Amino acid sequence: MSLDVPLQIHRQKEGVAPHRDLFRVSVADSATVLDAIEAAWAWHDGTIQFRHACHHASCGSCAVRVNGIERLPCVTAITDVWDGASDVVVEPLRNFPVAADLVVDVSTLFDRLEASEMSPLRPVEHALPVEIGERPRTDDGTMVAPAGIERFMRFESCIECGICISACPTAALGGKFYGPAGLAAVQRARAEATAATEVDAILGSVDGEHGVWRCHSAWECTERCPQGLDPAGAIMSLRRELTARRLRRLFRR
Amino acid sequence: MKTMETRTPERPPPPRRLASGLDPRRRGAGSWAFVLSRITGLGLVVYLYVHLGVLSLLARGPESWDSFIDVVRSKPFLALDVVVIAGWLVHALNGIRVTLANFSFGARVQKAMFSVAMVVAAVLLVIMSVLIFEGS
Amino acid sequence: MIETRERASRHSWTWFVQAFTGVMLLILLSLHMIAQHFIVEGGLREYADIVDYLRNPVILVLEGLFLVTVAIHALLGVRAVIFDFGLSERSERRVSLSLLWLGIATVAYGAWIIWLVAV
Amino acid sequence: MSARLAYPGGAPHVVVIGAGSTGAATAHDLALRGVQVTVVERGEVASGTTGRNHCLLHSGGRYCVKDEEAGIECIDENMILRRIMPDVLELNDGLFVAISDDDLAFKESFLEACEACHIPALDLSKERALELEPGLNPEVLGAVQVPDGVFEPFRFCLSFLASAQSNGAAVRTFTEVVDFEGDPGTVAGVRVRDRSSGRIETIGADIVVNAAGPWAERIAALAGIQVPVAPTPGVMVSVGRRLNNMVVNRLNKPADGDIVVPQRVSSIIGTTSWSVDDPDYIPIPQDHVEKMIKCGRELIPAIGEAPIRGVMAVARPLISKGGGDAREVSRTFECFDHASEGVEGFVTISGGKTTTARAMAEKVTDMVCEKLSVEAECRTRDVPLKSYRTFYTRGAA
Repeated sequence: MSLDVPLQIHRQKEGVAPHRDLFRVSVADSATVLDAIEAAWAWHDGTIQFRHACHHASCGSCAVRVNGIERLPCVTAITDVWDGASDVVVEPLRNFPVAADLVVDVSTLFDRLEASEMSPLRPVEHALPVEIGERPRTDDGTMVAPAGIERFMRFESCIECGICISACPTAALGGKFYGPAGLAAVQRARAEATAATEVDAILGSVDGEHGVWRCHSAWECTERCPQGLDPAGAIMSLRRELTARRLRRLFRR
Repeated sequence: MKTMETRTPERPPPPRRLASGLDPRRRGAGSWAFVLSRITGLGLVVYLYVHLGVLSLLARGPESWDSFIDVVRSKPFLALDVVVIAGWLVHALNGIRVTLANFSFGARVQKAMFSVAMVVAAVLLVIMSVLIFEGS
Repeated sequence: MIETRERASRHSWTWFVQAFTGVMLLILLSLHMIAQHFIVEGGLREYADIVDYLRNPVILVLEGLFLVTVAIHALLGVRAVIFDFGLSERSERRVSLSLLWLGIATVAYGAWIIWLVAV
Repeated sequence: MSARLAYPGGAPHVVVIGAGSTGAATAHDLALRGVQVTVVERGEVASGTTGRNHCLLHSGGRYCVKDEEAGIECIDENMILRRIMPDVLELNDGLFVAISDDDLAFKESFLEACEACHIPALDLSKERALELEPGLNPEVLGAVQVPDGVFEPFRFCLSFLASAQSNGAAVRTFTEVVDFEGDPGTVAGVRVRDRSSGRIETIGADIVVNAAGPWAERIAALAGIQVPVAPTPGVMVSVGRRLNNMVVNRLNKPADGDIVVPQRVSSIIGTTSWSVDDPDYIPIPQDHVEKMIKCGRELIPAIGEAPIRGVMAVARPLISKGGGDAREVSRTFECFDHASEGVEGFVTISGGKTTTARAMAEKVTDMVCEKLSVEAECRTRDVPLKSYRTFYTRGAA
């Protein structure tokens, strides 16, 4: 069965005032929001700019706001966001400069991710469902690899989509806040670090006013993360460690 | 199926916007908490300086202070006090939540903590209002 | 590798100070409210009352502490609100300095009033 | 407009059309050899075929029985990619598992073919297979372990492009080729539409490389040339749980739904195969999705209970040799110098797989360099790639 969905898309280009265009797109009832955007592009207006690559929530490039809420349109069913009557509104992420239409400039995000030195890979842990993973685990929950395999590795859970930054009210104020994605990446790098000097450097990099201490604890990043991650929790865990270290130093003097 | 000609799209009216960071509509409890804290915090700073300013009447001697006290003991002024106390309660209880947040209770607990904080604030506000108006 | 890591800025104490003064205020403001308003008939003290009250050295110390704490908490809060918008480091220094002076002036003014009444 | 005028006194300038895996790897190779490169891509990096692929770093096992050449190509490239982009590969090996007696009967020829293609292959017992992958169908009769791996297609391309950028290449996304520039019989550049400004501009080039995948036919047609590309889509289904750590393949001839690839926190079942004319928008046949789940469950039963997270389909740019089943057309790649059809300065690279993108790039870059009389050896086998994140960074951090 096919649906005729009224889709409003944010338009923004050089020399044109930002506005929305309404397209009535015909898509299958099993279609995703990304399918609908692609249909608008393929059948109505080839100048619509949007980012997309994997279509299965792994590349993180397609993140937008649908009806005001940050989502990955590639894994959001159109029927989940359309009530059958009102327009579905698609806008670019907040808190990034808009390059054109739905495309935002993600360079600050990637600057911070790169600076975090978070490895794109991590050892596999709880990934296999319990009913499958009857494999012995170490104390920290890491799966013991079967003989002959040193360690199963997998890509990080964070897909670097920028949704947490768009959802963050502190980032929305336009300041110098390091942002949930960057801080969560630093926390991942810290979790994998072992050498004391490295840990020092990692923690020191976010101990400033615009680092972990700027977060106003709105928890929106965690609320919106499409991968079910907890950037806010990561920020708090960095704060706890920084606090403990500072107290230790204070009393050692 | 595919038509190559570009239909002139319909143009809905442009959306109205508040400063996006301070607009908690469609956002979660956390954004409401943040915005409420902001507004009450700034409000309390203003109140602090008004309060300090008013205290300068003390410097002008007993008469000017006591006549001022007579004015602010009136019901409308006491109602204003309730507003200040409400702001103070919201700010203080949310401040407790934010401080406790460092122990990372998780997103769901955060929301619950916000609700609890607001309920406690409401209860305390009622008690204090009763005290204030009964005392007058 | 490590040398390339960005050092965002020096350790920041403001968050701790804000949290600490916040907790202090819970106590001090409660005391202030109870002592100055709730236990007082009519909710507000008259001049003679205040003079009497501030003669108590414990109260004097508590009210003085309250004044300093509330000034720090309020102005650090204002500073955070301003810093949220993102300023150049130079402007940040200017804002901090201005607020520091404002804080000193606030405390001095409050102390003057307390002194006027109590002495 | 002369390319030499656009780049006075400098190295020759090559325009690469398409920022999928082929275009990205080609830009990297050209830039490493000192050629000035501009990549033009009508969408985002990897927004076409590459982005929506299996994520499978082939060991060659899938092809070795029917197509020894493709098998060897895969294992060679697999080993090279491990060297140059270790940070963006999940290297947990793969299993070819036998579920039916028919599968088991295929094992002998499979092992022989692996040996012929020098693909390291380990014949495993049923018990060992289940120890490695507890989620496998308990009815598994046997398995062979091969060095399959997993990449993330978007970041695969970004790595090559970031490296190309660091060697001076310009990458222009959202820039669509609308025509070619030059006298009849010569391509001297491209006319592109900047999708942000709507402006049409000309980019001069000594050579234009058409790496547009399933759109290569459409691009070549702008120059009046026919390229035999058959857009052949396949459906893939991603479930919202990671049910395996190794790539799990059906030990048999290539067929629909014969593979489950783990990827981050999900598992991807692939794939089907059919033909389309227009690669721009491919509606997903719902029966293909059901088929994927059914076939996937035969390999890993828990797929039946896992929530479907994403469904995607995209056209592969297979080289058509006229007629026949899409699965029978060659999976290898081809490089066309259109001078043989009377158009100078224009080459097309098509076919192939993301796993062999570097080899494809090497071949087309060899061809381009020979035409430009650039004498530089290919170094992409050994030069490690830059962090994919630096594609977007401004170096401000």
